[in-house]
Amino acid sequence: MQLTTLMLIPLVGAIAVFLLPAAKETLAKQVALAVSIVTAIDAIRLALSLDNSSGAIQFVEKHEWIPAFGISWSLGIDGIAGLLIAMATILVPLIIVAGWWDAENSGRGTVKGFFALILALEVCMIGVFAATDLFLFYVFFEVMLLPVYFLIGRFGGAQRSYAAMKFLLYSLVGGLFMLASLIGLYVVSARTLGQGTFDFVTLTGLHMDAGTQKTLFLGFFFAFAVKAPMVPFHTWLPDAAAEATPGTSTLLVGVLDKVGTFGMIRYLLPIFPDASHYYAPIIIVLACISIFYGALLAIGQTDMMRLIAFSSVSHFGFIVLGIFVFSSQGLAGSSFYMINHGFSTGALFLVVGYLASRRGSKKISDFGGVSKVAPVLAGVLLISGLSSLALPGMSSFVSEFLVLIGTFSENRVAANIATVGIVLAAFYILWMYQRVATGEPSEEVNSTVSEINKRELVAIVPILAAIIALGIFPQAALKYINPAVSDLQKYVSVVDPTPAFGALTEGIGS
Amino acid sequence: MNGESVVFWITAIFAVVGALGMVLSRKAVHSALWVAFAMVNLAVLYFTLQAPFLATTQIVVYTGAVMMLFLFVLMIVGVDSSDSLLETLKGQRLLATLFGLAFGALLLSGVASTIALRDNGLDVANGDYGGNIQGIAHLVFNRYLLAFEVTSALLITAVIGAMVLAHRERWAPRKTQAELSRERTFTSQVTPLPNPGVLARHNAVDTPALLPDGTPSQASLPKQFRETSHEDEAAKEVTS
Amino acid sequence: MTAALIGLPLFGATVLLLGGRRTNAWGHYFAVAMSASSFFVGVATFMSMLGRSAEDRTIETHLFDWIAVGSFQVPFGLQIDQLSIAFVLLITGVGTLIHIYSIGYMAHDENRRKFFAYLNLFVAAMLLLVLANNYFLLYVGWEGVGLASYLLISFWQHKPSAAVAGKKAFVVNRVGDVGLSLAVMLMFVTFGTVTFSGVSAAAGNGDATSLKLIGFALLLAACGKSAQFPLQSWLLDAMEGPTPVSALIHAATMVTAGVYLIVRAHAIFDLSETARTAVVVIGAITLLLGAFIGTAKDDIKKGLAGSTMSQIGYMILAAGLGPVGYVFAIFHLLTHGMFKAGLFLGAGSVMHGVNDDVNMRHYGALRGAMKITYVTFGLGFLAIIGIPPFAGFWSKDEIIKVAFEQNTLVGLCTLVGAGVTAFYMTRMMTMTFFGEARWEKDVHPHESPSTMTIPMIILAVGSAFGGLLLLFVGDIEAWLEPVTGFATSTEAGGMAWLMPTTLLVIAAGVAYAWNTYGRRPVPVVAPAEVSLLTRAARNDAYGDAINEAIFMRPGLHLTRALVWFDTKGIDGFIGGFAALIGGLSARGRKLQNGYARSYALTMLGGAALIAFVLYLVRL
Amino acid sequence: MNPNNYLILAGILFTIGAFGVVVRRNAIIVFMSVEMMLNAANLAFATAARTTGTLDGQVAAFFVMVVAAAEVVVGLAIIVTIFRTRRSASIDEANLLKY
Repeated sequence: MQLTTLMLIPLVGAIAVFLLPAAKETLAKQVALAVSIVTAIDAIRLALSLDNSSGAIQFVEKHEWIPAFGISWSLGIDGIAGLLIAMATILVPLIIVAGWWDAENSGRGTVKGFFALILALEVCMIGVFAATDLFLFYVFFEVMLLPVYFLIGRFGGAQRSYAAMKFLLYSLVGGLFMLASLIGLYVVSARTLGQGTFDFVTLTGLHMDAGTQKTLFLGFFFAFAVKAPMVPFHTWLPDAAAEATPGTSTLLVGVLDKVGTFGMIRYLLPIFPDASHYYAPIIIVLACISIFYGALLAIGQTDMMRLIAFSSVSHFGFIVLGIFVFSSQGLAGSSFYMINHGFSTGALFLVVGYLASRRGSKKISDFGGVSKVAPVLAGVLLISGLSSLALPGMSSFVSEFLVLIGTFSENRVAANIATVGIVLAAFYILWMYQRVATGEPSEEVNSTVSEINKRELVAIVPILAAIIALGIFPQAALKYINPAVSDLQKYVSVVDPTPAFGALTEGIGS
Repeated sequence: MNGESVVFWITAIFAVVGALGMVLSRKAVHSALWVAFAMVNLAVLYFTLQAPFLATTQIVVYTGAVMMLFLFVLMIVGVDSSDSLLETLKGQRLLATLFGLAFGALLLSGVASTIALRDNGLDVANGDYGGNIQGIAHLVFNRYLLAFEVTSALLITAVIGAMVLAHRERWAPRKTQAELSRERTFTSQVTPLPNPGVLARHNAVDTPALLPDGTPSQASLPKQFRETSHEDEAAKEVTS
Repeated sequence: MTAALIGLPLFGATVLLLGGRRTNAWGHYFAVAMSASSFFVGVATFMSMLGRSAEDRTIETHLFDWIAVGSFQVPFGLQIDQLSIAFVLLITGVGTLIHIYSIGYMAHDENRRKFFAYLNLFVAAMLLLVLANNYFLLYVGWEGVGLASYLLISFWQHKPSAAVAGKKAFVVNRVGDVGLSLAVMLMFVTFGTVTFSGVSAAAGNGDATSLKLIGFALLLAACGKSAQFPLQSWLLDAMEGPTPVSALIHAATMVTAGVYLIVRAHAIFDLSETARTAVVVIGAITLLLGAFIGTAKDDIKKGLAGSTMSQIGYMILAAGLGPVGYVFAIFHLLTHGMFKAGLFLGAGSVMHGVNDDVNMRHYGALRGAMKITYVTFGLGFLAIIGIPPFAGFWSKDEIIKVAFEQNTLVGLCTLVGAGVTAFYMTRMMTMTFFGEARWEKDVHPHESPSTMTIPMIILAVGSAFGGLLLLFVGDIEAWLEPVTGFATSTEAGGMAWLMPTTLLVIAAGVAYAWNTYGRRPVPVVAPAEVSLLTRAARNDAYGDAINEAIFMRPGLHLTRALVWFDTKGIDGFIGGFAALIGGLSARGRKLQNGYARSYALTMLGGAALIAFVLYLVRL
Repeated sequence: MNPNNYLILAGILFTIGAFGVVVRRNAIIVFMSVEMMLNAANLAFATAARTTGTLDGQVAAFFVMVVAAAEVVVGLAIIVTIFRTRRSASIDEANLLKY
């Protein structure tokens, strides 16, 4: 019941906040913050109490929901899901603090509505990572769209309805394909096992012929690729991220999009091992294209939010690449990358949000010389940026390199291509920093951009601390990921290649 | 060629002629008569199909009741512009012909291409309970009892529905004769309105009376037919 | 012990950066203290190392398991051996001196605290680079120094040129980092380990192709960090940073990391002739290119930067010569660290005295006004051009000798380089300290404060006697031998003609420069009518122009095209699809014309269609 | 006598009825066409009864008649109502059911 309880906390919180009188805005914020903090603590407690010697799904609970179709309310987490939940729940209180005035500033909608939606989104985020029933996963996958739709469409910027609609349509189309595959999977399971099921663990043992696998795989993959987002299904992301409030963008890119890559790692590999192998070369090519395309597009952006969104497209390329090379480093790197990317992109979105809220613009050209008027703010921007470009010492470096090295041992060409991507990352981040923070501040920047305040600092410092701490002690997270990864490798029947000319007798290397 | 065949071919041709007549007649009244004709022929066919009850009902209900109802309504509604055979929707008639022919052809080829149906005849079935009517009664009051009972609800509903629809609510108290005469006196027309059809070519209710100078008088028409009927005349001229 | 070396400056940086304005008052002293204590720890380590036999001098420290995924096991481990300690002493020693120098140099900068924090950060990162016991941890230091270099080059962020230069340095370095990444990946795939000891032990098992590829990748990394051809362009721009930064990072320490890397990975290069040849070629090209650029620069710092490139070219070349050269590469690295730092500090002192003017054409006859600077700079000058018995003579002469032994062509390159070095350094010396005064009226040249001169004096002493000390007292060849291996030249006595020839070439260079710049007045404005060669040298041999033409401009066009493609192509396709559906719907809506007969017609059509399908199916 | 002939006749009548529905504008004639289609169906039912030798087809036809009677009552009432407000029995006049 632990996971259900974890979901109930924000759910009750969301309802409570929603039922508050509209006038009590401060109370709504405080309640939301308190609830999210409690959730985060509980989630961290759960993640830490995971047994890291086993890759099995833990904290399993199962209640019948629609027995006629073998659908159940079944939850459970392994190391990867546990860490993702922890990451998501840590981000929520921080974005609540960072977006303390976002609802008022948007000038639309009620304050309590904003915070209730965030908490509702948190429920869905936990649910989507914790579900071990594919149908339940699908339900959360789709329900999750609604809070985001309203968060963007109601509290977003000038183009909000366009962005919200685009986001919704893309996701729904993707989800539709997944639903089709899901039903197909159910039918196949009914034919094979005699009784249809959506249970993840049962489905992993399902023996499907290659043709069926390939077909069903595509439906799931399309949904996840839209969600993740991979080129060419990415165009909704820049719009959505640029129009949403920074907090929403953080959750959207930092957590929601992870559902795509999480879905690949959790469902595609174990359920469709043959198809995964079959499609891996194509997906690797797509991932490499994403890495490059996202990075080049990021260089060409004039809007900071869009720039970050495109950088994320590039990063998601790395994550997908790591998943589909199937090596332990690649898989662990990708899993770890999901967490790090949540933090680093979150930090970037928040700090850019701080800048935008001061200057009233997200255009890079409207800035310049920020480091002179607000050195700490500029410093925070730089650290967030460095984390995004995977500077060693930051957690994203560890994950990025793990992906690269995992790729290299399986596919040298892809690794070489992806490695060049890190140069582009340095370029777009530092170029943005150069144009935003350096130089002489203009009149407008001088008058509008003030130093970062305490509240904003409180929201962003924990993220940066987590980035650096995980960069120095990545093993703290990797030890939970490793067992899950070795289980995954069993599903896809892959063994890491042994070094070509290792000096194993030396016993060196640990 | 046995007797049944003879009857069939004659009545079948008549029925088709009746149906075509219905579709092609300009006037609704003619159509109604054509329909009645076709239905009578169908009733004959029912006899040949060993369905005397249906045949009787056909004549009583359809040709008797339903078609009379049609005629009554026609009398209320009168002759109308919609009687015109001028097509107003673009492509409607062409497509209708096309689809109709296609549909008919497919239907007929479907029927024709089936192997000849076995003619079991109804002698046995009719004989089971001592006759066609008894047989039907047996079915209606046993197997189809529920459906039959539900029909009663349908009929009641239909009756009430028709009453509600046809009923006109009186919003103001009925005017007294004094009020009416006062009204008449204080408006321009003191004398009774002219009757329709006076001095005109025919005396239908929608034909305006001609005034002494030969112009048609709209005032002679019932309210429903004013103005529009004038255009109808023009439309008719165009059609013919 | 080893961890404290890194920890102290890192702690300093953390305190100063997090402490904020509160630490403004004492921050710079704190930073100096941290750097100095690190130096003392280094000295203590060195002493204890001296007390042990050559085989036992390596100390490995395993701090914790850093990354362990599958067979990829990377410890957070440090290793201090003879090679590392040499670097540690250079980094912390020169680093501390430059910290002290900066107290005076940056006295009037409002962000002095930040400057010292970055310097400390740099020292920590550089120490991590040389103390790591595996290539992956080395990578952390490698990029760490890149970050510090970025922060310090663009320290005066309000100057757009500085900001651009910092970014350029970082990005170009990243290109080199790609090489290091690939090298680490190749090592892991080939040998299954990335520790120094593991790779060295397994190198013998590797096949030629893998070794060659690893060698190339390492060379690419070295090219990035050490500003070697073709990644040299960032170093000249890096002179936008404050002069102490140029002295410490872009002359004495960070840029030599490439040499360290190659020497550290000698096990790979020993076994791959091809990779070594590539290293030599790159070294030779850069050595000549840097010297060539140095001849035409009027900016004193850029002149020195060209010289740095050239000198590192020497080191890389020496490292590429294999076991006979490693020791001399490191030897030259150490002496160069001293005299080049001294030269840069001298240049900084000169700039300090003439209102931060960097153009040598505005100097002249400064020897009277700035005596200490003159003398210390002069000692550095003598050291770099290779006049015996100053430091540069010993190290450079050895390299030239070894080069001639290996290959006459390479030897000739080094010899020509020595001559050109003599030329441009003499040019710099004369333009700055001799001739007639060419400075503006409002400039009043004066000597720098003692915080600046003392480090200069110490470094000048090092430039003068460092070579002697290292070679004869320290016996560097024997000291480094356990780490790098050392092969004495086969024909030791056969090169007796070489030293006099070298000296002759150097003298020729000095004489030509003196003839051109010492005896004739130097125009205040650089003459425009110059040969193509001079123009090329002034433009950094068109390195930037080439980068611009090959990468930047096509890259920007590509980016712009892609942005267009994304909005108009992909999004346009999706948007067009949506518009198409919308348009069709609008058309389709018209079918709902309200006429019941029309609907009936549709039904009839539908019925016909169904009948048709049924008909087909039945057939 | 081949029962197929009856079915063919029913088909012809049905098609004529459908054609009438589509091409005639007078609501009453449209109604008559509908009746014609119902009758065609009834004929088919009666034929089916004879070919199968059971009376169920006739019962079905009987129910059709009942329903048709009810339908006619309501339908004509509607026509009358529409006529009152629009002064026309043309079904083209009642074209509010559109985009």
